Parts: sequence; C-alpha cells; structure tokens
Amino acid sequence: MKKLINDPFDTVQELFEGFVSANDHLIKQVGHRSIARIESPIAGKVGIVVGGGSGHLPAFAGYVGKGMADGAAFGNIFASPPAKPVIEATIAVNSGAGVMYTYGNYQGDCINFDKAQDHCRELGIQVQTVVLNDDVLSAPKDQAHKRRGIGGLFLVWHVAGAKAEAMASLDEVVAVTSKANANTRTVGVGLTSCTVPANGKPTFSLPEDEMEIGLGIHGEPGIKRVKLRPIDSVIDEIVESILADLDYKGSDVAVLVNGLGGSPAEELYLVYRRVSQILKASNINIRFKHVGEQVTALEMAGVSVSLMRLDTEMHDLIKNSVVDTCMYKKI
Amino acid sequence: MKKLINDPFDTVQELFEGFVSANDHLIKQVGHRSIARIESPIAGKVGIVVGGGSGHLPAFAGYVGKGMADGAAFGNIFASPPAKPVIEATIAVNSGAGVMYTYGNYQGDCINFDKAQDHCRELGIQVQTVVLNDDVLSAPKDQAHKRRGIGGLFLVWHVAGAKAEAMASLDEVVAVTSKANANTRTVGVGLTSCTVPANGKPTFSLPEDEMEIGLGIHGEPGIKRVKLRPIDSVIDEIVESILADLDYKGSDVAVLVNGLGGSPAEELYLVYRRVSQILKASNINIRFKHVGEQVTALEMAGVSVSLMRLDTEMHDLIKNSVVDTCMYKKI
Amino acid sequence: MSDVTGAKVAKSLLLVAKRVEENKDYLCELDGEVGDGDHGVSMTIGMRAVTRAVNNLPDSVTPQAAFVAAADAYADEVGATIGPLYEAAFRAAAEAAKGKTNMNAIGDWAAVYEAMAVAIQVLGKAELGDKTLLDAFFPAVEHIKKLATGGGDLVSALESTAKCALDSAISTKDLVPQKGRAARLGDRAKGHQDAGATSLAIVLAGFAEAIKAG
Amino acid sequence: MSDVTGAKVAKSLLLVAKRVEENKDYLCELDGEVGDGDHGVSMTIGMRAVTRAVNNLPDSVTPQAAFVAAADAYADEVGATIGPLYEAAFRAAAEAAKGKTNMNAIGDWAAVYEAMAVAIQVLGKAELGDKTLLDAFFPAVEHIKKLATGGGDLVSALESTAKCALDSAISTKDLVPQKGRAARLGDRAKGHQDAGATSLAIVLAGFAEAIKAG
Ligand SMILES: Nc1ncnc2c1ncn2[C@@H]1O[C@H](COP(=O)(O)OP(=O)(O)O)[C@@H](O)[C@H]1O
Ligand SMILES: Nc1ncnc2c1ncn2[C@@H]1O[C@H](COP(=O)(O)OP(=O)(O)O)[C@@H](O)[C@H]1O
Ligand SMILES: [Mg+2]
Ligand SMILES: [Mg+2]
Ligand SMILES: [Mg+2]
Ligand SMILES: [Mg+2]
Repeated sequence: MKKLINDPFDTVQELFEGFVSANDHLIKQVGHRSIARIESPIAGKVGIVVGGGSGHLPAFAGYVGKGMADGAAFGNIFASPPAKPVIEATIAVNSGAGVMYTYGNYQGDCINFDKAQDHCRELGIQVQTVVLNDDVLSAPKDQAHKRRGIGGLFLVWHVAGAKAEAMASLDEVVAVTSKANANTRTVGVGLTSCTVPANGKPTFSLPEDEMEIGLGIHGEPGIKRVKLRPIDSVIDEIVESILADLDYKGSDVAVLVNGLGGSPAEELYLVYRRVSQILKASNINIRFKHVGEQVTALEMAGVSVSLMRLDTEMHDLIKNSVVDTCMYKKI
Repeated sequence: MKKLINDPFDTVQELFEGFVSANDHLIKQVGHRSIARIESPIAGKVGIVVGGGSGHLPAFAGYVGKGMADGAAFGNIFASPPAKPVIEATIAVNSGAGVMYTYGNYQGDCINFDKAQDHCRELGIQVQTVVLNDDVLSAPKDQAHKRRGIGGLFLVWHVAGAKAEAMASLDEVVAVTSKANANTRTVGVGLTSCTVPANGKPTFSLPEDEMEIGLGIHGEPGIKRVKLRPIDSVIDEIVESILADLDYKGSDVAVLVNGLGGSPAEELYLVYRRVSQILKASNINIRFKHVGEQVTALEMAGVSVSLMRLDTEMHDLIKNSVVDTCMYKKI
Repeated sequence: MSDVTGAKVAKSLLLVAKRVEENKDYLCELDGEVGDGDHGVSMTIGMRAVTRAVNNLPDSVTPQAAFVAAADAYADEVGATIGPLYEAAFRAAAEAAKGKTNMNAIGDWAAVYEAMAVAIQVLGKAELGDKTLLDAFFPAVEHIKKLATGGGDLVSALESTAKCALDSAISTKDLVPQKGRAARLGDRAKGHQDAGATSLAIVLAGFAEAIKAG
Repeated sequence: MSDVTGAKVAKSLLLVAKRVEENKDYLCELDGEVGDGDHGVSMTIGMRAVTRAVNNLPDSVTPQAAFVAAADAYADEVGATIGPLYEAAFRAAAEAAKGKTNMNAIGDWAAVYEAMAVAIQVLGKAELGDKTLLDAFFPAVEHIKKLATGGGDLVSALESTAKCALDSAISTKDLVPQKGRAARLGDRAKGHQDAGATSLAIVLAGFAEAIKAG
C-alpha cells in the first residue's frame, strides 16, 4: 500500500482535521466528525445535510458551502457515519425552516441517517430525506429502489442547493431534489481497485487487461468484467445503458463526467469528447456540463458518466446558481 | 497500461477536442492546439499566455479564463508545444497592451516560447517572458536559474492573473510575476511513476516500499529515494527544505498542497494538516491556502507543497481576486 | 468455575476485541470479494472503542453495564451497517442481562445471544438465508437454547455454540445475498463466505474462550 | 549506383521514419532512466509527420525540398526540445543541399550532416561532452568529412558514419549530462546511454540503409 498517511487508523481523524483547517473560511466544525457552513444557521433557509463514508471527496464534505450543502457528517473510510455526527450537523444548520437529508442509497447510510432523523424529529426539528439512486447498473429498472447513489448526486445536489439557496420551503426543496434524482442516471467503469488504508490491501484485483463495468464507488464489483478496450467503445456502451433506462431524446440535459480518483483529468476530457458526440447524434442538448473528480473511490482509476434530464425549473436552477463550497465552485 | 484512451497517438488531439467542447462557455479554439479566453482580446488588458506539455491538467490550459491566463498552447504529452500554437494564442489575446509568456523552466519550453516571442515581436506585438523556477530540490540555490517550474506556478499565476485583471501595464504584470516567482518555493514527493500513453510503460519503477523525494512533474527522477514513511515525517522533511531555501519566518504566506494526479484528495488534506501545524509552529501566517490537484503528472501518486511569501501587494491580489477559469475557480 | 461476574463479562469483551482485530485482514478479504473490503476494519474500529470503554469500567461493573459500554462504543465510532447492528445487539444484550449479578447459567447466555440476534433482525430486517451474520447467529441461538434446557457445563456450551456459528458461517457460501452491498451481485456472490457471519462466529468464540480462561 | 535524387532523399526519410518508430519503446526506455520517458514518442510523432509530408511530395522533388518538408513537419507537430532541434537540423540540411539535383557524393552528405549538427548546436547551445545527441553527431561528422576528402564509395561511407554515430552514442554512458532534464541528475545519470544520441545514430543508419537499397 503506497499512501501518504500516518497510522491508517488515524487517517479519518487527521483528514477531518486537515479538511476543517483548510476550509475554515467556509465551514466550521460542529461535532467530533461533523461540519456546517460557517454562516449556519441561515435564517429562513432550509438546511441540507449530506454525508456518507469517507474516501469519496469532494463528496460529501467538499460540497458544504454556499449553493449546495449546509452540513455534512464524516464516516470512516467507505462506512456511513453513525447517527451522532448527522444529528450534530442537523442541529447546527437548522434555522427553523427545516432540514433535508440527502445521500446515496446504501444500507448503512439509510440506517444511520434514519436514526438521526428520528432523533431530530423528537427534538422538534422538521427533517425530510431524499435518498439518491442514480446507478443504473446496480439493479434492474423494476427494482430501482435498490440502486446505489454514485456520481449523479453531484448533479442532484447542484439543483437542490440552488433551490434551498433561493429560500424555497422544505417541501419545495424535497420536491425538486426528488425530481432531480428521478431524472438522473449514472454508469461507471473501473480500471483498478482502491485500497482502504486500514485494510492495507486492494479491495479486489483486476487483471492488467480487464476493466469492470458498473462497479460501485467503494470497490464493490460491477455487473461484468470486460477486456480493456478503446475508451470510445466503452463510453458508447455505458451511455447506451443510460439512454436505455430513461428517455432523453430531444431533452435538455446536464452532463457530469466524473473521475473516480486515479484517472488523470486528461482522460476525463477524452470521455467528455465521446459523450458529447453521442448526445449530439442522439438529439440531446447539453445545457450544463462538468468534467472533474466529484464522487470518488479513493485512488481508483475509472470514470462515471451522469446525465440529468432537465425541465425548465431544474435548468434554471443549475444554470443560474452560484456555488462556493469547499471543493466545488461555480460562478 | 490501463488508461481510458483510444489510439495513444491520438490522445492529445482528442483531449484537446474534449477540453475545448467541455469549456466552450469560457474559451475558444484559436489554432490547431491553442485556445484563448472567449472574450479575447480584451481592450487594454495585458494578455497572459501559458503552456507546456500535456499531462499536467489543470496546468496549463485549465487556467485559461478570468483572473489567470488568457491563452494557452497544448504540447504533446510532457513535451513543450511548438512555437506555432504559442504564436496563435499570442495573436488571439493581444489587445495592444502587450502579452506576457509565463511557463515552467524546461529547455523545450524555453526554446519554443522564445521562438514564438521572436516571431510575435517581429509582428509588432509587445511580448515579455517570465520563466518560473520554484522547484527547490531540482538545483542548488546558487544555480536557481536551472530549477524547474512545478506546483508553485499555480500561486504565481494567481497573482499575475489578478494583476492583469486589474488592468496593470505589461511592465507591472511582469514585475509582480517575477516577484511572485522569486518568493515561491516548492518541493514534491512521488510514490509511483506515470505512463506516457504512446510509450505504454511506466517511465520509471519504484519499489513498493520506496518513495522519491524531489522528483519532477514528468517523472524525472528526484534527488533521492527513501523508504516509505509516515506522511508527517515526509512533510516535515520537505517543508524544512523549503524553509531552508527562503526566509519565511514571521511572514504572511500562501500555501498550495498540490496532488500529482493519483493520490486521493483525502491524502492531500492529511498533508495540509501537517503543513499548517509546521507553519504555525514556525510563526508563519497562512493568509491563503488551497488544497487540490493543480499541476499534475498524469496519474502519478504524490504531492507537492508550495509556499509563496506575500508582501502587501501579492497578498491583496491573491485574496481579493475572482477567478473563473476552466478548471479553477475562486469567489 | 468461579462466578461469571460483570467484570468477567467486561474482560471477555477485551478478548473478543483482540480476536476480532487479529482477524482484521481475513475479514476484509472476505468482504472485498463481494463488498467493499472494510468489514475487518469496521469491526476493529468498533472493538478498539469497546476496549477503551471497557478499560474504564470499575471492577464492580454489572454484566448489563458492560454490554451498555460496548453498545455506546459501537454507536459513536463505527457507523456503517455493522455499527448500528452491533450497537443494537449489545444494547439488547444489556437489557437481557438486566438485574443479573452474574452470567453463570447457560440460559443467561442463551437469553443474551437471542436478544442480540433478534435486535439485529429488527433493525436490519434480514431474513434467514439472506446471507448475513444472522445466518450464523440464529443457528447458534437455537443451539444454545437447546443446551440451556439440558443444563450442562457453561464453557462447553459456549464453545459448541461458537462452533455452530462458525459452521453456519462457512455454510453461507451457498447462499445468494439479499441485503447490503453484496445483494447487488446476485449469483456472482455465491461461493463466497459472508464476512459478517464470520466475524460473528469469531465474537462468539471469543466469549467462549474468555469464560473458559476464567 | 543510380543517382541519389531528391525523390531518393525523400524515400530515405521514409525508411528513417520506419526505423525510428521501430525503436520507439527502446528510446523511451533510455529516456525514462534519466529523463521523462518520451523521447521515442516525440521522435515517432515527428517522423510520422515527416512521412505524411514526404508522401505528398512530387517525384520531381529536389533534395532541398525534401529536407524542407521534414523541417516543417517537425516544426508543426513535435515541440519538446527535440522538435526545434530537428527542425533546425533539417532546415540546415535543406540549405546545404540547395541547388543540388542529386546527393551522389560523400561530400554532399558530409555537408548536410555538418550543417545539421552545427544548427543543433547553435540552437541548443550544448557543448561536446554535455551528453546530448551532439556527442554522437559531431564524431560522425568528423568521420564523414574525412571520408569525403578520400572519395570512396558513398554507401560504405554512410554506413561507417552511422556506425561511428552508434559507437559514440554508446560512449555517452560515461558522460555526465549538462543540458535538458537529465542535467539535474548529475552523477546519477552516469552509466545511462543518452536517448537523443541513440536516435541520431538510428537516423543516420536509416539514411545509409536507404541509399544502399537504392
Ligand atoms: N440487514 C442486515 N442484517 C444483518 N446483517 C447484515 C445486514 N446487512 C449486512 N449485514 C452484515 O454486514 C456485513 C458487512 O458489514 P460491513 O462490511 O462492516 O458493512 P458495509 O456493508 O457497510 O461495508 C455483511 O457481511 C453481513 O453479514
Ligand atoms: N541542448 C541540447 N542540444 C542537443 N541535444 C539536446 C539538447 N538537450 C537535449 N538534447 C537531446 O534531447 C534528448 C531528449 O529529447 P526528448 O526526450 O525528446 O526531449 P525532452 O527532454 O523535452 O523530453 C536528449 O537525450 C539529448 O540527446
Ligand atoms: Mg463499508
Ligand atoms: Mg518531454
Ligand atoms: Mg463492507
Ligand atoms: Mg524526454
């Protein structure tokens, strides 16, 4: 294992400390492993709380700031945070206008966030939850509720954050977040494994000439292994899976080409090039696009492509937003 | 070689196409392998042209936009661009207020940019050049003119871009860029090699338990190989090299913790944590800080730390700037 | 055999923690085949927290209080799926041990184990056969409940119960997962031994070993 | 031997390109030891561009025009250090071949090689012994200049010149680099054969082979 770390069992705590001090102009620490936007609570504004396991930066803490999330809880590497930091973040961001939890669909996150939600509701805080499940290949369409949340959460939170920033009510923020989620699809491919520091060995091994299609952002196996191929043909295949799952024909879309952590930015632009060619040929209009590492799996080499079908509301929210979070900005 | 590419000899061309289409709201293509800020030329504004080999994104093209560079030329992977795209970018950004070239100190870049400069001066364009050499360990202090330019160029360009944005004259922009360069120092460490796509094999090999201190952003060997150690002790050593080279005691500084491409963001925050501890203990005041992948070496795992000593002018320029480039934004 | 006091229960948790951490890499490996490769890490983090908490308990601790300390440790430090499951399990164990000054009887342990398994099922909603730790735990619970009615030796009862859990864990190889990360793999997860079932067997073996050591 | 016309010079550039590309990996490996591992790639990119340009030349092309095409190809496609160096070299070769309708004489090639080496030195400012391609080129130039005064067979002159370049390239192992990326390594670069010197020897061998083939 080649990592820039100290004792691997200290990694999350040290990462948390480093993250807080590097971003102390935008966020504040509000618990053992929880942060909130520095201005929180903001009078009248719905607070958005995100979180999940560590190892996915910028997700999740990197999106705390103006225009996306108000608070976040840090879990251990690839492990949902316990309820406690979620509760701390909730209390810190609650201005009385209510709090929305939004996170990827993983059993651990659901259990822990639900615990926090129950607790905070007992405290009299209005809390609603929108669980995200954009990963097309993680379950068939008729079992979409089992699908994981991966790269697409970046697009969904972009819309959700803009809505909350516009001082919409909790119900309105929840509604647009659910709508954005329902219109977002992602497929990923991985070229290498990643290594959980305290584990010390790669989670899985992949032969030098193979790649995995549909794998998760924790190194969970995908739906199949295929021979390494030219990227254009891989992108053709995964975009086809997305287009087969939701009707994008003639629509406006937001596109995310997301790096999983270990692939250089140069390759992400190669991916975007192909995605934009396919969408053009399919009569789909790119209205918003972003290329970058947004939801990662430590140092895994690979990429995911997300498409969000836009209606006027979502379009205007994502286009006109100003975002100033710890790790993502949009002017 | 596990890369998301097609024919490796097409990689740069396809990357260029992808980059241009992904950023067409901020930049325009102005030649075979050259881009300019979409509003260029901007009346009265000094144009800043950067460039170098591909494989370092966001450097160099990623910094074209508001507040940093006006134009950039793409070279092949790790190879300086020829003079031609530099000339094209120069012509595109020249408003009559003059153009500054600024790039890292590599023989190939010096030769090709100098050729472009000669040519553009013959065309009647005022061109000045500031070559950057922040890499402390790449040559001894008495041969600082031989030092490479690496991660620190991000900090230097931050200052330079803000000055040009404030409509300073060419001489003023050159002066502050030179000053910023003279006050900037960087040291890097690498854990793995990178692979030039058309080469197909890692540039060098590093045993599983060793790291290289002082290596370049093209995989050039560093000054020594050491056993893999806890990151705190590595950071102690490299920050010490920086502090030994320039007197930062009691100063205000800007800090960059830069990822080389393959290390996850989580590790960069671990590095920032230690850097901030050391600076605090050394009575050095962090006024600006950034953690991210800014000057990379394809998928190399590793990190560099840069410190820029700030005077009032540089401090105000970097703090108050608004930056909206293709791959870096600051609000 | 001397009394299985609260202090002894606390001490047994320390041995459980040691055994779990010794198996960290193995558990990660099992989890990595079909999940995210962190199960040994999550269990170790939890058990280290348990160790810290237990080390702070007074000698006069009750069995109940020892289990509460373990529950609190998991609640604060682990997260993941396994964190709330073990938190709930230890909290249920505490409830089952309520009012007892010792856990000398096989029935005391049968009640604790059963409460733990049920709490995990209530929270995690897994059925038998879903390829989770319950596929080791429920057979073990059935086993010890039967022994409790017989009234034999506590140590050998705990030992054979742990053995039953381990055998059942090994048998999870044949199951197709329905819960958690591995559920998405369907048949691709067949042939792999469930990580959580394996760690549960290690936990039960740790209790048996500690009580035997006295 | 038939005339070494411009068309033949052009054809020889195609063979040079082929031989360079065949050695791409080897050249990258040499460069990777002390530099950035791309020399074989940069030369291949340049030589592919040369091939495209040469394939577009008419049969009536002059030797000068063939070298100009090669210079232009390097100028537009390569960059790096090696791009402008070879551009300058081919442009100087063109200048040295100016007005000639054939390059039948050893002296014609001596003039071209010398012009190339000098142009590289003027632009790159390397001295002999700096561990660059000039450490293969200058000895080769001296060698062919001597043969030119003797007036022997062109093919064997070109062959022995290429051999001299290769021997000299191998001898760069003992040198400590002073220019380019490798210069920063000092003694650490000792023992490694210079990539640019090696490719220069391959280029000269390619010319010899092509002219021999007729
Ligand atoms: N709903 C559930 N009920 C009981 N046990 C479960 C459930 N879901 C998962 N498990 C157990 O948890 C183990 C995985 O734990 P762990 O790897 O720590 O959590 P995560 O899946 O969050 O990474 C599985 O091997 C399984 O035995
Ligand atoms: N100033 C110079 N003069 C002549 N040849 C040089 C000079 N600098 C470098 N070279 C040659 O160039 C080779 C490296 O070329 P290449 O790897 O293509 O360029 P880069 O160093 O830009 O990656 C060296 O092996 C050396 O022979
Ligand atoms: Mg996990
Ligand atoms: Mg190079
Ligand atoms: Mg797991
Ligand atoms: Mg090179």
